[in-house]
Amino acid sequence: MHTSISRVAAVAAMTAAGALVLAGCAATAPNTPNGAEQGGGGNGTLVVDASFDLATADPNREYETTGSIVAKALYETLLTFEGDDVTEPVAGLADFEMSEDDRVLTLTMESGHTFSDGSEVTVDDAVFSLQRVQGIAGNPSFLLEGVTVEKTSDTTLTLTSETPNPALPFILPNPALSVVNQEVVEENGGSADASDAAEDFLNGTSAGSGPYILDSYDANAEVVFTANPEYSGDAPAYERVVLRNVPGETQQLNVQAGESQIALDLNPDQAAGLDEDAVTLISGASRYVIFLFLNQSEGVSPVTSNPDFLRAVKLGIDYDSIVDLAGEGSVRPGGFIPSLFNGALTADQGNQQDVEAAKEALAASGYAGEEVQLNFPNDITVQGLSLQSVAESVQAQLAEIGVNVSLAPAPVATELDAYRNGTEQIGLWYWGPDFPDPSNYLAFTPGELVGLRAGWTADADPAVKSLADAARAATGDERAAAYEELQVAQNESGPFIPLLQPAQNVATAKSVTSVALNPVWTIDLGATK
Amino acid sequence: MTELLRIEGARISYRQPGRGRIEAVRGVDLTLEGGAVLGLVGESGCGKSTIARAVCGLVPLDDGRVLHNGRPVRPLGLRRRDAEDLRIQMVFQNPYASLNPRRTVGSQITDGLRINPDRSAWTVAGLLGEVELERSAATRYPHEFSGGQRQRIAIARAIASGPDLLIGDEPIASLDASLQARVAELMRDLAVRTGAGLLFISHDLSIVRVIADDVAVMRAGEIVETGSAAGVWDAPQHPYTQRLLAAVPKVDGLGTLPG
Amino acid sequence: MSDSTRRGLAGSGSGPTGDGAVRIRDLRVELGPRSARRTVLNGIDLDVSPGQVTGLAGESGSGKTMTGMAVMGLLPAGASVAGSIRFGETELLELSPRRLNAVRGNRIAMISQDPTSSLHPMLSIQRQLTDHYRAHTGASKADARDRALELLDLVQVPDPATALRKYPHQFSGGQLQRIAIASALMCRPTVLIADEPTTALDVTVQAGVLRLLRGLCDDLGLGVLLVTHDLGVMSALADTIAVMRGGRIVERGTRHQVITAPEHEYTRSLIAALPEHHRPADGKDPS
Amino acid sequence: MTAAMPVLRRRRFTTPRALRTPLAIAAIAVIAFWLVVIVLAPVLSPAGPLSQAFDRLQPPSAEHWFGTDQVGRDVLSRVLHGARVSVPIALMLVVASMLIGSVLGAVAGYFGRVLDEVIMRVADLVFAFPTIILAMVIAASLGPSLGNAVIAILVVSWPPYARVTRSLVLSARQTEYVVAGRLLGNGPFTSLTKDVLPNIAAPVVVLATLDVGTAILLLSGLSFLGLGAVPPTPEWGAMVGDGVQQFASWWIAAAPGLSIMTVVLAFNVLGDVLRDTLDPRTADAVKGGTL
Amino acid sequence: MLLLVGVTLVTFVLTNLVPADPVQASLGEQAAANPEIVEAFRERAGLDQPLPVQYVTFLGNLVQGDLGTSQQTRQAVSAELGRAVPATIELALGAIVVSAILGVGLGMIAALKRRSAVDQIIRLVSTIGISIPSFWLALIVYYVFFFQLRLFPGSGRLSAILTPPPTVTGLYTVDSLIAGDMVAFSDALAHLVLPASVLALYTIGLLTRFARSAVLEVLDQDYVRTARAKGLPGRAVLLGYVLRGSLVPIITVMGIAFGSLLSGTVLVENVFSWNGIGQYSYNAATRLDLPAIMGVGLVVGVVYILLNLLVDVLYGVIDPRVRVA
Repeated sequence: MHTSISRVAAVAAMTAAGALVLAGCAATAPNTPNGAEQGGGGNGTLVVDASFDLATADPNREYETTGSIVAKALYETLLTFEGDDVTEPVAGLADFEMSEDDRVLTLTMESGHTFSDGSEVTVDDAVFSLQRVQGIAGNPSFLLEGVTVEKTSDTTLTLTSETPNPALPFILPNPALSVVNQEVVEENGGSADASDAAEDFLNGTSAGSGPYILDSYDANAEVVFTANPEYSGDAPAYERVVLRNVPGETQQLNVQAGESQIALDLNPDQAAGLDEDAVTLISGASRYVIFLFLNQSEGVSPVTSNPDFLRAVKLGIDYDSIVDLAGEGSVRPGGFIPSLFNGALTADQGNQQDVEAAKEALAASGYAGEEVQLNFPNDITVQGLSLQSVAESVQAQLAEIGVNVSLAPAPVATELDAYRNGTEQIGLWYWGPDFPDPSNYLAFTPGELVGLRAGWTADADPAVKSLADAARAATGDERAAAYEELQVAQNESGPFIPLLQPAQNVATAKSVTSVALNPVWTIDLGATK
Repeated sequence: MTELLRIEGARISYRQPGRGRIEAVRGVDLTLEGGAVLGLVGESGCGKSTIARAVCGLVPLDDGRVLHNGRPVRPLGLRRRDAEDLRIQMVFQNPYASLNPRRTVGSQITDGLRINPDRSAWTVAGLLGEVELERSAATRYPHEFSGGQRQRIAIARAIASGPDLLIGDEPIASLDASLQARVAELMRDLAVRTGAGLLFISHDLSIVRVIADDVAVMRAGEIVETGSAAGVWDAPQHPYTQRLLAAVPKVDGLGTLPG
Repeated sequence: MSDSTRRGLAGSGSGPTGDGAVRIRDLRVELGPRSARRTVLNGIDLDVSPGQVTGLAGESGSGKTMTGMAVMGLLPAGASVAGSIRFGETELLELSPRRLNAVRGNRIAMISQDPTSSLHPMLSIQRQLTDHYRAHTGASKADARDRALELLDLVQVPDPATALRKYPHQFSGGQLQRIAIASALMCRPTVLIADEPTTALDVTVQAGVLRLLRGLCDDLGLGVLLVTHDLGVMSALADTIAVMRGGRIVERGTRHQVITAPEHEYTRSLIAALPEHHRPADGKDPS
Repeated sequence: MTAAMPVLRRRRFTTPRALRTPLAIAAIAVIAFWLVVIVLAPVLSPAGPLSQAFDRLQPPSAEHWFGTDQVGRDVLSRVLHGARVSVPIALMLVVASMLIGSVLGAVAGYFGRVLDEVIMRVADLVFAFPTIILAMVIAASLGPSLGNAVIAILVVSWPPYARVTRSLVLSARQTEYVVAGRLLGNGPFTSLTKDVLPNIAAPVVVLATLDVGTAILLLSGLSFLGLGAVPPTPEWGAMVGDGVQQFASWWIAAAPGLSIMTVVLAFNVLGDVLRDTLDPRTADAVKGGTL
Repeated sequence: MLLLVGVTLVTFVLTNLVPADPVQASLGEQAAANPEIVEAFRERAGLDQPLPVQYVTFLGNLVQGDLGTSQQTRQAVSAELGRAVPATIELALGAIVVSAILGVGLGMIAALKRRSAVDQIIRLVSTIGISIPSFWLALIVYYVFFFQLRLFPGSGRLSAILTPPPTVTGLYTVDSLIAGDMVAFSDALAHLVLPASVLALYTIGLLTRFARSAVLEVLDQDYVRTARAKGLPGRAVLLGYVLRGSLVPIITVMGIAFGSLLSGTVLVENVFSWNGIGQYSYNAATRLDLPAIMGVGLVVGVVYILLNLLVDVLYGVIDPRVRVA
């Protein structure tokens, strides 16, 4: 039936597209869009649509969302997480044991894992891979900063930290710390220092022990995987996976039309528009926190660095309406730590809107209607949500209390510079955790990485500073409480205003029975059925 | 005594894209006295128009000289023309292209009057009368006139500036046959009456015969014969002149084939 | 077709039979948009007979060119035509476009004023000489080429074989007009409409073309409608002359009669406008 | 200037007649409509263009003719106010690039030589880039804002004017009336202003009319890509860009897209009508350089 | 050649005017804060050199066919362009072929029926064609023809379940034909229809208008009257004389139209996830990926030059006067 309709269509298309294409449409009709439907079961092809931010297929260099998906499919890590539970690391290529002082992590290789060329994964491969991450000074190398990797026997290696590092087991599952085949990588110019030249090779051929091997790689368009016959775990459900770069709005149409089986980057509105008879929707809070900050440096803005002004803004924002804007599944975090992690605050522990109080605070600040600039990147989306809508809402809400905000969007590449150099007056950004441990969020404290971007110098807020130090030093069960306390203090006096955790909406075709999502690597293609 | 116009050994070439240089004029000598009419005849492409343009300074010479009252004519670059050179004026072939379509006839004639050394020599109305047009023509635009009328306007504009050397570059070629002789005669009369010399360029021998005192016959960039108009007409010396004259059809009603 | 195809090149004219003649009777043509309709031809009667040159004189805008176009069926779009144009037994004004196409270029041919623009600048001479010949006669490429060579020879284009391979811009104006004439004669027409055929040419070249036309007329029995404003050309070539003004024929007669003893005032003014020495001597009719 | 507006050849036209065709009238009516909107947008709009007072993503209804957008703004109000952004800016852009381009072109054409070489090589360089790619690089480099988008478009849009003006000046310079003027003692400046420019102004103005549409398309295209108008400015291209995010809420993009189309269409038709009244040859020169 | 150097120089200067630092754009949050990583990155990207040295290095590499490495994807720019350019060429060729046939055809009809209703309609439609914002049309077309009607496939150049044919030309349609893979061929062709049509609409409008005026011009020529006077059948006059005579301006416009197609691809490829030069240049520009931008500039410059060359060659083929000279 489709055939005949398509033929009619082909004739209609002729008027639009000209006689030349006629032959093509008519000829194609039988296997157009529906062909993909058969890909669902058995050994077929799985088509996954994602918005790419792919930079490399070299696992030890990647540090992007898409890169993690790719690395996770091609390689294995020493430790891993079970399903989407990131509160407890489990054994991967190796089992682990942490010393009492949280300084020495001992890893014991599990046997039976083989690379795609058939050779066994050894402790040497593991040591080489971790040292390579450090040595080539790529994006992820900070993960192992201050860590010494040593082979201690034919089956064990140790990771020794300079300072207590309780987060290390949570860091190791990061796909950037994947184990690569030392022999193959070295044959192709690889090394564990700055002279490494294996990236080109790894962009064409995988050298890992993961469920898939790399078939083709185009960082701008698509990555194709085929099943790794040497994979030691359960064979993946799909013989071939195509991971395509498709914008969110098109993903929505594709997955409904059966052109793809999984759409990863739907925003809530797109998700809401899905036909639930045709697709399955999985939504939940994502690990990203979108936040606003007001620069505390007087040099950048005398207005935003005014504590009363800061308070006015905190009180003036309608947090609930922003979360509404972001749609079903998004969550309002109580502090900068997302709801999924230890130490997170609940929404009612965070700041609340109070328009009257806000106006009073604004009056107290001596604000006289000066224009303040709100910078944000406008060419990226966070889980399909564009920061522009959030910025527009914030602008309108602050206008209510009398703050004159002008929006200054820019492509992320341009804007990052200003953001990281701490020259933005008001910034609207998001933070994706490097590893699922609250210590990652110490960056948001005075004198630290993100704190400095808001002009929050080490001596700017001694109270918060000391709470941060306490949190860093806390161990065991004390940790959660320490981080909670830190966030409450930040909410009170700090420059950061956490706004929301956007929902992660993943739509799948009905033929897909199980999707292995995880906050660290987004999706495990090998475990998707 | 210096002649009004003396051309000595003029050589002029053009660069044509893809074909290199083409020598249009190869060593031409000509003289013209004040008040006289020199007819320059020849077939298309012989170089006669090039000479006209060279006399006005519109094309540079490769070699030789063009002297106007004994003074070399300056090639027209980006600068304003020298006062001396302003006394050389030209009437162009195409009456549809030689008048500015956006300006009234009167204002264009006034352009000429402005540079006339004798400010009171003419008025716009007077000139229009001289070229047999209504006074009211002054306020109208060129497109409202026929080809013959436009050519009269162009003549009036040239005369308005009080030239001592007037050049007609095929001024009658695009007019209907019945108008050609009249316009040519008008041009000659005005030039002679104002004491100017006239260099009249045409391929139409029969008309040149009527208005020119002397004739120069040109062929392939060279002058092959000069002489009085009557003399050349009645007793052409050069074979080319003979052929040229023989080719002119006779309006005798006898069916005589020319050539 | 029978008559003209049988007649060879060298064969002398078949005389002024009615078959190859064009008879125009009371031809009226109106042009222009409905709001500004104007009559350009107002009751023209004219005959073009084989072996004869019929001259049509007049100034620009008099309608002489329009008369030729009417015969060819090439009036501008939106023209309305009344009257009769008969070619032999055929009423041209009533022919379907397809059947008109079978006549023009085949039995009635045309050459126009400027050969540099009437020949397609991008097509070879061979193509332009032979395409209509092949369309009309169904001749093979080789036969058409032979015919073209024959005609180029007839109109005295040097080295016809090379000429066929060339393009218009490689010829002088006079040569091109000869080529245009050859193209017009390819299908052995009986009538040739020559619209200002020499106006764009230099006098020496003009003389040659005039001689050629006269020869074709005499040798092939071609009937020529000569449209020109040049009384010199008219006097040299035309057998009879009709003088047009404002869409009407104001005077007609033999060549000698019209030129030496014009009756209509307008004709007289035309002749009076000639340079003095150029006017006809008082009427001595040799015949 | 009275009824007649003569051009290079024998043709003439009177303005009223040329503009009396149904299409021309329609085009003028559309432009007039938008001009009224530009003036009266605040009065006509049911809501403020920035007001987020409504429920999000409502389809068109009696209350919201064109629906509401992703942050709950009335699309109709934004479209009406959008006219105040796109149309005036496009008009100014075209006038500016016409002035820059034709002055450069006239200088290059009339004075020739080194100036000509330099100006035209630069124009070639700009030509060699597809307009939007160059505009994109510029806008991305300077950071997105309407002002920078305007600069970017200016940079890429003057060369056509320079080319057309230059070629018109070149051929006008050869015309006999210009030469005659020089023979009558006109200096270069007089010649250019009195004889050359008045006679080439018409085609350049027609080109400009046709270019208004192109300018609107470019401007909205850049905004669509996020490199032009800054939110929450109600710019049409940016609004279409918002609509892209929600295919299901087709109305967000529908009205602004249609608005762009009607305005561009109206200016193109008007330009066509003006062009048709010119000599076809001049018209070719005009269109030959539009891109 | 001068043009190419000019293009690269302009791009180079332009992209270096940017206040932003490409290092920041390419490095992650934590990494960018680590001077060692930043230093390593700068060294890899050659950004540690002074600007003029960078440019000279670029030119030097260029001469050896090396366009450098993308800062964003760390792949050879030439390799990435090698994938993106054929994709766009395929799209643009499809569009230009469609628009050449339709545009010239409609233009001729309009010219022949000058001032008739048909003429008016064609002219209006062609004007609409150049007035519709392509990015908007692309949305509509994608939504309607792919999503609602399911007539044509959506994103990309080939259905994901199919394997691209072995690369010969990089054009999927051509390559699949070469490989004899008819399934891939028809699939690739079907993917081409929507984006190429959207892209073509503008050029159809453009070409129709030009073809109309070019044909009108030629219809007035003496040689057309002569051809008709020769009694040639209407079609022979039209194709042999009229079209031939109007080809030169039409070819010129096709050259220009191809350029405008490249512009159009930026907006259209975006919607159709067509990974061609348009997408690539958008990414390069917004991510300030200097080598990639330079690469795009070069490619575009080369295409421009080749196009001019091709147009010149075609002039020669069409017009013997040009050929001889």
